[in-house]
Amino acid sequence: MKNSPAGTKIMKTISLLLKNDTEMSKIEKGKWVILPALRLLFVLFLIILISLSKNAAFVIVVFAGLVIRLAMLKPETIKMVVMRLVPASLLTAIIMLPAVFLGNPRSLIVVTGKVICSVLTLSELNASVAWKDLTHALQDLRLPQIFILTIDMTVHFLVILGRVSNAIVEAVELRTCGKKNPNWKKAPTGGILGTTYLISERMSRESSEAMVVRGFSGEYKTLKKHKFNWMDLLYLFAFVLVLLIYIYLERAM
Amino acid sequence: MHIPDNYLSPQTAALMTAIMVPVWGVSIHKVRKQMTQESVSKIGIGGAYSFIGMMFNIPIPGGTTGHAVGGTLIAATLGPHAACLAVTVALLLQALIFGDGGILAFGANCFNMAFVMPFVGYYISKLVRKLLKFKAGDIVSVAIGSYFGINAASLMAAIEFGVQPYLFKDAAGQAMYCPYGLNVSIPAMMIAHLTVAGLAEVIYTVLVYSFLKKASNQKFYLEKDFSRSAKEIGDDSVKEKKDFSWILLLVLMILTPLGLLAEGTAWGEWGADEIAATGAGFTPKGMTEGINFEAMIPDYSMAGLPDIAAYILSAIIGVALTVVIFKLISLTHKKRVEE
Amino acid sequence: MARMEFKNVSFSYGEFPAVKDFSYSFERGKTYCIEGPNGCGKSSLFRIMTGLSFPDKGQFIFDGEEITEKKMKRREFATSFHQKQGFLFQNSEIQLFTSSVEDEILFGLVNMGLPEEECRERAEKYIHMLRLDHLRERAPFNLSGGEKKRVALASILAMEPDVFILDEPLNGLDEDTQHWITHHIDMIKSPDRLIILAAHDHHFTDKVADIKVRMNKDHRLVEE
Amino acid sequence: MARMEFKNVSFSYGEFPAVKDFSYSFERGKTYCIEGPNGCGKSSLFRIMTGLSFPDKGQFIFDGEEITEKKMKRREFATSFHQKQGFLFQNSEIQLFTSSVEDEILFGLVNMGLPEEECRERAEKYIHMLRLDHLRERAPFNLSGGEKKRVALASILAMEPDVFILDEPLNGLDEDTQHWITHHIDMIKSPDRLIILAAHDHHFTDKVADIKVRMNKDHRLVEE
Ligand SMILES: Nc1ncnc2c1ncn2[C@@H]1O[C@H](COP(=O)(O)OP(=O)(O)OP(=O)(O)O)[C@@H](O)[C@H]1O
Ligand SMILES: Nc1ncnc2c1ncn2[C@@H]1O[C@H](COP(=O)(O)OP(=O)(O)OP(=O)(O)O)[C@@H](O)[C@H]1O
Ligand SMILES: [Mg+2]
Ligand SMILES: [Mg+2]
Repeated sequence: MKNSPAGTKIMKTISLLLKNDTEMSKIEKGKWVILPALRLLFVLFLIILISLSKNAAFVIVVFAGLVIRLAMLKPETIKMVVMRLVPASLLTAIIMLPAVFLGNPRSLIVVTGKVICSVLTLSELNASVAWKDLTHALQDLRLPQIFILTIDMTVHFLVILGRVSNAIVEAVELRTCGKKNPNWKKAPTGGILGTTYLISERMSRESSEAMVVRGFSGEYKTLKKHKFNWMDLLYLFAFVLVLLIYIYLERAM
Repeated sequence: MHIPDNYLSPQTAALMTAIMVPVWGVSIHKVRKQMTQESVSKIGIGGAYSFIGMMFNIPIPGGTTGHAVGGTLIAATLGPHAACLAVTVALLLQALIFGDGGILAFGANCFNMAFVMPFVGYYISKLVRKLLKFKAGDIVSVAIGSYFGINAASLMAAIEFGVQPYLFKDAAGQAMYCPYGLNVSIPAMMIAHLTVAGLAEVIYTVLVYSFLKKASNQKFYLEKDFSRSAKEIGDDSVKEKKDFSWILLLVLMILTPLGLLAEGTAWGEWGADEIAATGAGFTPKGMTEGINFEAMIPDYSMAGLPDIAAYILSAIIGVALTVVIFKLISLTHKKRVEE
Repeated sequence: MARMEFKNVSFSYGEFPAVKDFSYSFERGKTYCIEGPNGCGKSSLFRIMTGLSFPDKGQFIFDGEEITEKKMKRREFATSFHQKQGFLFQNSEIQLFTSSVEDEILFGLVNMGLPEEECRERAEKYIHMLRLDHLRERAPFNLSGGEKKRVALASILAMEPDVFILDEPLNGLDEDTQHWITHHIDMIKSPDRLIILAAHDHHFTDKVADIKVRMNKDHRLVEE
Repeated sequence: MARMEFKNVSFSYGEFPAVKDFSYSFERGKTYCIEGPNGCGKSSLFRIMTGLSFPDKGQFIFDGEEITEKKMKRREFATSFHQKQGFLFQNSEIQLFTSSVEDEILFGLVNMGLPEEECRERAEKYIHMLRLDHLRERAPFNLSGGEKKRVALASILAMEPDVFILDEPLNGLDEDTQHWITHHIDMIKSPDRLIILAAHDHHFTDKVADIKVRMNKDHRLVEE
């Protein structure tokens, strides 16, 4: 089968992408304890404002804030954020390219800028808040349990999928002996991909069983009840500030 | 000292870029060999200081402006090769995002400010440091080094400008690119830099250098031959104190709008619309027909924002991007430790 | 009254049988070891004991009450059932799902509804006992095989339930930890507690087991 | 010439060290056991031996040639390197990727470029030796823990390479299979073959090892 080395390549790429996602859970340990729900709301709020704004200046203001935050993260985290940013912004730029030829080059920059800001906001949140804190945040926002559980399980599955596909790529590599044209008749790439999926599916099922066995009743309980502190207040202040900037700039247009 | 596009002929620009390629190569190689992953990510802070320094425009009698570059400063703290990379990145961002310095002229700008300046500045500092063995000798040495560094760089820029009208003329005998010959460009550039801009560079360098000496936990490159533990350049294993090198950066960022006080444009940095009024009397052909790259935030200003805000924002974006870029670069530099 | 009773239990995965016609009573206060060749059905039996699978035929009775799929669908029933047990999976890798070792151990305790103070104390105690202090902040899935096993063990043992079901607890542990476990199991034995283990190492089972239960490769109980 | 040589090798996962300043020569014709507490770095050492990870510092030399990330990117180089080795992962669960036990064992053989006849013969032989006959058509990921381990072992042993690297080969196997392995390792010893094992069970290592290599919890080699 000629196409099979390409098959392993695809699998390898996928597993690398997911591996990065797995490592996302190696969260930046922030000294800043801010109520996760507040952060989540802030992100949503920012994204809405960004998409509403008709003004390049606002996007640039937000961008400045986001890059400075980005610059404070660890190199590894920055890499992950950038890895998400690049394809998203390239794609947008390509889609917006006709605008340039229609004589509206500014809109290419503005729209791409908006996409960059939105992706940056989300991935920075992702990189600085542990997933489990986000589940708590969703809970604080009174979302239905079943909804939270579903999201949580999906993410968990992806994490496991990443881990499993990595391990399997390694195992395959060792035993194909890296052969130029490995004989895939016995185990076509499709078969390996399928098996990877099945193993991950099974592992994620088993790990949710493990949660149940340890008395998990479907409701996330937590010890650390977040006490509202001055950092939260500062954060609220940022809310207001962003809103004011937005109003000022939109009015100025 | 940022040469805009169309002031130099494409041939000159290409030549300068060709010279820079091996310089960059050697710098990257040296940095990889000498530095740990963490100190590579610190080059970003150096680049950020350079970026900010270049935003403080200072009025120079005669209607032009000048600014510090900080090439020697970074060379003294992190080594000339690291400085070369740091200034290169700062210049790249300025060219791409803020339209400061041309795209084609990028190689020439790098030659002046990322190569000549840090290397001349560094080796002169080192020479002086050998003579001044007392404790604060390093500060005096970087002061002297940085003065020579910036002037060497501006001399280079002046020569690049000045040779244009001799080499490139259109059919009518008018200069295609920079209209001023060496007899004008050298005095114009050098008077500015021997006086005010040179002084600015010295003050900026000494200020930041002595701050960093207190606030950062790194051993400075310049000092590596002068202290007992010469091996520890960029070695952070001795972490007695926290690194506060970013604090001054923050302060400077907020102060950048002071750079707006200087009216006028630096010599040789005029836009095509300004040049005729400078006394040339005409707009050279190469400028009207040359490339016209539209930067994202041209001239550090944005429609709908007050100049001060736009200036601070530009500083923030420039600084943050420089830091981000070097943090990313540090990743490719896998945990190698000097043998 | 027997703590756990199996009455002619059969179980299979589709066409593949795993447990055949198994009848046995596990009593309080005793420690049982289940032995048998690979694939004889030990882990499958454990799945039934913990209410993760249900007999195809026959009955599984816990504290006098038959455990059925329907009952387990009732959340309160399931939760109170699970809280009485601590189950160590054979592949403990899968059992770890939080993002730090400390959280992993706290998870079960918090779900039991213990007061915060006590949760922390117990977690501390078991972290120390299983020598996990230096791993406290680490992500469990980034640990070595044996370290994972130790985290899984700590998170089960810390719950201190009345019924322990441990599927190959020694697997992958270093010798010190193996000794510690052997010793610890002896320590936690009590007249109220039922401990059931699966293991292949007869040195270990000789030491800890009060009663050995053997299954054969035909998935049946071997009568002694 | 030493088969495998480590020169001051250090390796870490980001900020977490796994192997520190390890120097050792593994010679042809010998069987080595690597021992040490959980997390001392055995599996990480194996990852370096098999070219899955690369030293941060120091050199790993195989058959006189340093193995580097750059070289391993060259396909032909990687091929010939991997072909000389058989590696059993500690967690063999994730080592299995085909959809039947038979395919799993054939996979490596076919890729070595053996003639079909011989592939089938060898697969048959090892299926029989590891008592997998009744599982031949089953999907590996639906087997019991020990059965999976047996399949993984069979698929590695069948390749009969010159270098065996087995990470905790006995884990989860029943006693019969454990004895079989102990015996089999003795059988395959030859003046050309290098066998390296990690194991926690000293009864086993006493029996099979020619030389024991100890690491301590500080991730360093213990000099005897
Ligand atoms: N993926 C990983 N990410 C981060 N750290 C890891 C990872 N894998 C292992 N480690 C760490 O590296 C060290 C060595 O791990 P390794 O798996 O080599 O140990 P080991 O000797 O095989 O232990 P065991 O006997 O438990 O299998 C441990 O401290 C472990 O926590
Ligand atoms: N998910 C599954 N799907 C299909 N068959 C399975 C599955 N899990 C186990 N089996 C089969 O059920 C039987 C019993 O498996 P089980 O895991 O209970 O064995 P075990 O006694 O725990 O063995 P080991 O000592 O290897 O852990 C085996 O024949 C196995 O092949
Ligand atoms: Mg089992
Ligand atoms: Mg291991």
